[in-house]
Amino acid sequence: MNNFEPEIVAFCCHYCAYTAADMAGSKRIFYPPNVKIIRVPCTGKVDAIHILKALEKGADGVYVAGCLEGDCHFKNGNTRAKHRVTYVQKYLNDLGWETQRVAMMNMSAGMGERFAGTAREFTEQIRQLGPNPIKIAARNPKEQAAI
Amino acid sequence: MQQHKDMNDQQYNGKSVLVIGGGVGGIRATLDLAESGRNVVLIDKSYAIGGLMTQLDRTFPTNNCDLCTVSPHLSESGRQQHMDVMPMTTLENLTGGSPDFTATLVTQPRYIDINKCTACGECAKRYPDWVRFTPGLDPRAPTCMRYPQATPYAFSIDMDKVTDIKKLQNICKANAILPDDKAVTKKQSVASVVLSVGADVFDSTCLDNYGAGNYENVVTGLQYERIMSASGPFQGDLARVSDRKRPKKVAWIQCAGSRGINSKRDVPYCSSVCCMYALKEAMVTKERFAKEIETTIFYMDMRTFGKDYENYFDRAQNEYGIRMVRSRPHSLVEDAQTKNLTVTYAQEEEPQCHTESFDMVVLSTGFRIGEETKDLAGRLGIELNRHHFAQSDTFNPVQTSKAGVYVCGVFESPKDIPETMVQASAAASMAATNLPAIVTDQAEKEKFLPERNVSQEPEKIGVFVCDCGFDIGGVIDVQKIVEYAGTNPDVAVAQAVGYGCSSESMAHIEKQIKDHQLNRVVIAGCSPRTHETKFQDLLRRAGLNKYLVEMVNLRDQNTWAHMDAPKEALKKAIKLVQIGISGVRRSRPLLDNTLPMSQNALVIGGGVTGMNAALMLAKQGIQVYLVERAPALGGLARSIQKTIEGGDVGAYMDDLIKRTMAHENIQVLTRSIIVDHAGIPGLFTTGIQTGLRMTYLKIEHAVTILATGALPNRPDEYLLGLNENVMTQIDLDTLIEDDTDKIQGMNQVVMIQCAGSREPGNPNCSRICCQTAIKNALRIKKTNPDADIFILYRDIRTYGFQEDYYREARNLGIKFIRYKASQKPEVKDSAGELSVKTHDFILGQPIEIAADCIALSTGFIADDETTEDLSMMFHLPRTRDHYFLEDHVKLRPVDMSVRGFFIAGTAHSPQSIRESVNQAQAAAGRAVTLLAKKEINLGAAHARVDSTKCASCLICVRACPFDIPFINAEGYSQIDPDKCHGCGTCAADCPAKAIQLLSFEDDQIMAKLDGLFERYN
Amino acid sequence: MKTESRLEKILNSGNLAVTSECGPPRGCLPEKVKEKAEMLRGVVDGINVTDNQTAMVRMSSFAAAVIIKQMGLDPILQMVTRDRNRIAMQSDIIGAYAHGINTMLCLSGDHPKFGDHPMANGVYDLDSVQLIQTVKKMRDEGKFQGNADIANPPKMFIGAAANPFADPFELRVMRLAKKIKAGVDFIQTQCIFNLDKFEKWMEGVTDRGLDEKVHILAGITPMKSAGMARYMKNKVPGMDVPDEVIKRLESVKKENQAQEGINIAVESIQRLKEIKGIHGFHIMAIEWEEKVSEIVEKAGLSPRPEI
Amino acid sequence: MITAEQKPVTEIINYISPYRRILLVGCNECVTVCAAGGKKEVGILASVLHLHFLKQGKNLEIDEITLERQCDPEYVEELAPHIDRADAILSMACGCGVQTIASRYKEKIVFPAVNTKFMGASESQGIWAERCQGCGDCMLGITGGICPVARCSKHLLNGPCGGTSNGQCEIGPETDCAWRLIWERLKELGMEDRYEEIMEAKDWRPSGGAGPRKIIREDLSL
Repeated sequence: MNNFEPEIVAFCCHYCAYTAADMAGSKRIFYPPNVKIIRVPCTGKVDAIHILKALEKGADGVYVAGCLEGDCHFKNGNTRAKHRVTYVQKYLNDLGWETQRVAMMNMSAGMGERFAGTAREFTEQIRQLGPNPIKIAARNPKEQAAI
Repeated sequence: MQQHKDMNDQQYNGKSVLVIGGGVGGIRATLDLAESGRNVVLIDKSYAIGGLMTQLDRTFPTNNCDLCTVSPHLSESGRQQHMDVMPMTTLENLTGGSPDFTATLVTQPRYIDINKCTACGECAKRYPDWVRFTPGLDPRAPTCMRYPQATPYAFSIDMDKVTDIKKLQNICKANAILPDDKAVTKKQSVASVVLSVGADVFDSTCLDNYGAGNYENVVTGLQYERIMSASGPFQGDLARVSDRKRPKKVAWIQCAGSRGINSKRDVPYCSSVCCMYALKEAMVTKERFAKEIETTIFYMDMRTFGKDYENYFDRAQNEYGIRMVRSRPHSLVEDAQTKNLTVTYAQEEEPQCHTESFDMVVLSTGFRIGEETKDLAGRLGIELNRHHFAQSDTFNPVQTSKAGVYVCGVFESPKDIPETMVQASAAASMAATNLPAIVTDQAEKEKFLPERNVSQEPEKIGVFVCDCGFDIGGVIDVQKIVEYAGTNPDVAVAQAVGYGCSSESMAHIEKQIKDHQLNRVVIAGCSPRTHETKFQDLLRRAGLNKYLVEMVNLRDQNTWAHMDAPKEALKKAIKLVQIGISGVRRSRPLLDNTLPMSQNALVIGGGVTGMNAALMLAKQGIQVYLVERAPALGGLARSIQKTIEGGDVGAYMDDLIKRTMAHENIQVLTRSIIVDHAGIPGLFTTGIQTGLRMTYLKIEHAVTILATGALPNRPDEYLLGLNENVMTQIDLDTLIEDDTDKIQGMNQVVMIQCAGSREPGNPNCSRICCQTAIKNALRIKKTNPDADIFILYRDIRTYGFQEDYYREARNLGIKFIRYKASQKPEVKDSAGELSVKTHDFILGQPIEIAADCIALSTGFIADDETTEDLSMMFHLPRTRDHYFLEDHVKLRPVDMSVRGFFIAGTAHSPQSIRESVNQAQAAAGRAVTLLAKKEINLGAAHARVDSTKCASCLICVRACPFDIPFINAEGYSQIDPDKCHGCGTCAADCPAKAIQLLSFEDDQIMAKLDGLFERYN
Repeated sequence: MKTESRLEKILNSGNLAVTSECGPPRGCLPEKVKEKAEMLRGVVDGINVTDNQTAMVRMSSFAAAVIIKQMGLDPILQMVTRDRNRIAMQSDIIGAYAHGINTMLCLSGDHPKFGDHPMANGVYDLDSVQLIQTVKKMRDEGKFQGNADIANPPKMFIGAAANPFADPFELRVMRLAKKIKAGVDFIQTQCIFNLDKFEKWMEGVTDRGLDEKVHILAGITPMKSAGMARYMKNKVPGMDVPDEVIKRLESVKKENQAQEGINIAVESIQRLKEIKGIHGFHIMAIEWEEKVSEIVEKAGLSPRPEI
Repeated sequence: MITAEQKPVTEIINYISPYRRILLVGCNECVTVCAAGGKKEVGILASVLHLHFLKQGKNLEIDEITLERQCDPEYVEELAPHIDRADAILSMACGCGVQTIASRYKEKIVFPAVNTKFMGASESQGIWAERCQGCGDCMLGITGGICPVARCSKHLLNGPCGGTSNGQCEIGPETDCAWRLIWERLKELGMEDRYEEIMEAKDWRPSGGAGPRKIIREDLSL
């Protein structure tokens, strides 16, 4: 599985993480292009189903990025999101998947560096884990036959 | 309507309000005016607006960079059409009179075409010294200043420095460089002028006794801000200039260049802000760098007189352990090796001098009026006071000596950001009275085609890809993206559009939509955060619902961030575009639900503040209900005779009351109380019981101004109420007016400051007591020059120009004796003979003063009952000491957290009549900006409940951070769109999936995922 | 005399009664029962036979009681409502009485959670109070709980437990009153280590004159070690072991702790003898039956009166 | 309300792995309110199952349907059009729902996806606690509104037993002693004396002792 380029979805809240991503850009702080952002008003909007569907559709990793803890523009959306991420990790664990494929991140609007940093680290982490097992299965018809 | 509009046009075609100075004050005034439907021209001599605040690291009392809160969202169409921001522009002259001035404006050449410049920053990167650029802010800047190109990152070419303009032109892919740019002169017809030019922070080098300028580790407060600022010289690391090492001991020296007698280098007035900013810098130093850093502040009087500032001061001392030394060091000496600084100082408690060494010394320098400003004043023909600040009316601080010309901010008198904000809104409000609002809603409707109903049409998508010059096109091949987009069957048009946000491209896209009857649009360019509204307007103009556009962030989140990897950037771009296309398929037309807004206002409180607010609103055609619980208007000011400047309060009040009663738009309801309240911002209904019979009446109003005032404090101490010769300053004030003989009979008068203030129960400073005491002392001296007057004080807080009167009092031999809170004076009454015992620090022993009269400076105490009742009725927050708590203490000082509520006067915090008038005007002005919208836009991104799916499980009711959902009479969850904040938490939590957050519905998010992963699905 | 119970006779004679207990084995050897019971011969007036105590499966108290009865001793049949419904319990009562077992103790029993079958379902068809009622009804009215007549009803001397130390404390006297109301004849209390608290409880009891209506046997347990004391304090529900007791045991060498425990027991008995309403002692020397005689000796409770 | 919680996903997987087309049925009543088997949970479970089987390279087909109420035949009827294409039915309703489906679609195997727990009340968001055992002979009127049958771990009608410590049940400090609560309530109501009234042995017939229970309302039955 060399030259594997992870496909990563980042659900970013409008007020902090998404803005931080813009910041990173305007300050020309480079980070891996693997990360694709989907904008939400608040991470409180991101539910387990969104994260699961991303994996189901083929994401190698998914993370939710919201405001710093205690700084949520909507009071506590980011803590709600954190709990949902843990909830999904529990499922992944039961299914024997690596729980590190999903994560919760926090950053303020100003933290372009932090956005780039987390994007870099998470991408590296997923690179280590290898591709979404669903994709591997799809590639090896043999395994399919086995079932 | 039509006719009304014409009338408007005749009244003043293209007439504007001219705002001079683009600092926070100028920006606030500009926004208020534009929002209230006035055309406004904002000029600033600098090439970037933002002013002084943009150079501060963090600002008190919130200790963070709140610039994002105030930074103008100039792209919002509603405002944009009323606003013309002209950087690098100065006023040459102003002819004519109010409201028909003609201003001659000169704009210096920028050598950059603002409409083409994309602020890519290439020029500044390649030829830094040719290009002027100050983001000015800390790294939050770009997020803070969400400026579209109307006020760009503000690049400009310094032509004198440029050696080869060709080079510049070559690297500018937008070819925005204009080598032959010329200064432009423009005549502008102006109804009124707002001066917000601020002041200079003066050049401290004249303070040779502090070695300012020679000693490397002696810096001014502002320099210290820059050193701490992340965008500063040391990237936000606190370090000494001499050796880049982090200081272990930092000292602040207050009043550097202020409150001085040395006319060569000092100014006599108090700069009002230095005490607070020194405290702030010391706190931030410990907060952000190291608790261990020793911070010491040398001061004369600690002047924390603002709202809750005394608490701030206490926190600084008790929580942060900042050391306070009451002394004014006369000099500093630098150690040649260590570059450390030795401070020599004496304290009044004990005779001997101390010397102490510091790593770094900060001079708390204040404000000066610069020469440019003096010239400007000359050109405008307005008078300056003896300190060269704008002379303004006693009872109307924003009114200059010239009708139609208003002043705000530091140019009026030294003040901090909150007060500048208040005054800016006040000045804007006054300026607006000379210029009826443009009735725009009609114009708007004419501008937009009726929305096309696309519900039956199959998706017909247009994809427009910006190259944004080098910024996108230079990294990835836009054409490839266009081709890819075209492969989507339902994409009817896919084109590259250069600079999508340029006027030509916008026009082109609009035409494409119409010609091809597109019903969905994808704009692949920069961030929706900055440009979405712009393109939403474009869709409206093209007859499409504005929610049918999806923006793909190809620049900020792709080409800028992946310049190093163009190949991958292209791959990512294609995916992002696909996400956009898949997403836009699912987007539905949404209605910003709106309600007609009432045009009435409710003003609670009939004192100085309430009446001024009422009149400001009434003048602008608003129907005002002025509610006063007392039998007559007037309030506390009724019992005051004179201001410290000598203004006749009585006469002023008579006139004010007369005008209020007489105004056709004001309905005065005395003997009235508020009994119930309901509704939403813009459409409140409030129940009032009024008159002797307590008749109930219900009024409808869009806004509410709280002007309920505070109470004169009457603490139970110093024999007040037990001996007739112990009185409050208010009693004394009347006595001075009415009983000259008694005053002349007085040999010794003692005044005790902070009686009932700055102590438990009423912890904050009452702000007005020092000036009141000095005012009355001076008046006694007038009628009875031989009287000996003693003022016992803790800190004398004669901020701003009041310092003059303090000096005058000292010159007249009025004795000021300091006491400590721990060692308060004692008042004795031995057989009617009054005397005061206190400790004299200079003599170092207790003294006893016989007194014919003891005046207690009792100041204010919050009207707890009233604020409690109203805060419960209106759901408004209060401070710990029971004043109303504004939405943002610094940037929205007269706005309450509940939209439609505004606060002014002593219900906000203790303040003088003059200051109350300011807040009244400000509150009225802010109220008008809301009223001008004529309708209540409730937006579209709110949660909607499908009652057929709802299981009434209460999960949304419990999960909502704002307690909006409730189970209605039918037994289903109901979420009022007008209250919903649109976070979507309920939608995520709903176990029945009965709630969707409009414009972020689940199927839209899923569709975007599909777009990204099509390969696998 | 309501019954043939030796215990009843002793109590009515005004003597201080002494009972002890032996836990049936977790196996089938009758000798195990016999060994323990033998040690108590002539030492006590009745031997409680515990019923799957701490919810651990053991030889049924009914069977063990029969063995003891056959040794010519006086078993007190303990019965918990945890494991059997009212039908099973009543049939056991009849069966036991048929074997001459005439004294029993009605308990609700420790929750299965504590035993070796935590997955077992607790029956709790009746609670201890209702069991008392049932037994009384069988004896005095000759009727089953379901009201059918009994031919030759069993005449059981009815006992119950009381725990003065469980809370709410204020309920503890009332609860005793309730059991008396239900028809209990004698009470064996939880092991007493906190004598002050116990005395407080007894005050409540005597204030209401309850001591006139029921015979109270004070529960005594000798501690084998400081470790055991700590365990009882922390692990055993409703047990109140003051720190002084633990300290006192810790204060002596390991090898002497057992003796110290016995001393404490004896001293407690001495002190409790003085309390109005105490009609005897129930000495629970858990798996330490050999020490009972020593305690009884030292406490001056022997020899046991002949009746 | 009837409370339930989802079965371990591995158990569910074992049930359905032999099948290819699953009809996953949620219920919009109790199990929605206790966040165990509403439309949302149906979606999440479906996605989780997809994750698992796709990983095996097996593309499981799952039809997601959430009925208004699975314990009413009329609602269950709504499954008819979808039933044929399903190899097995996975129900996220309580036992009542599962059985209603089973009795209607005899030819199809039905698996429960949740464990039905108890009749409970929600203490706060996300916390539900047992309050009733449906004993069929409610005595709350004399126990101060706190049920000893459901809330005393020994169902003692004349509690508390000797195991109470610090007001908690002997089975563990996380469980309140029901009789402590009853006593406190009685005191608040000034009915302390009530406590000493003995509650007679309970007649368990209404609680199922007399076999499966039924309620028949002649006036309503057609």
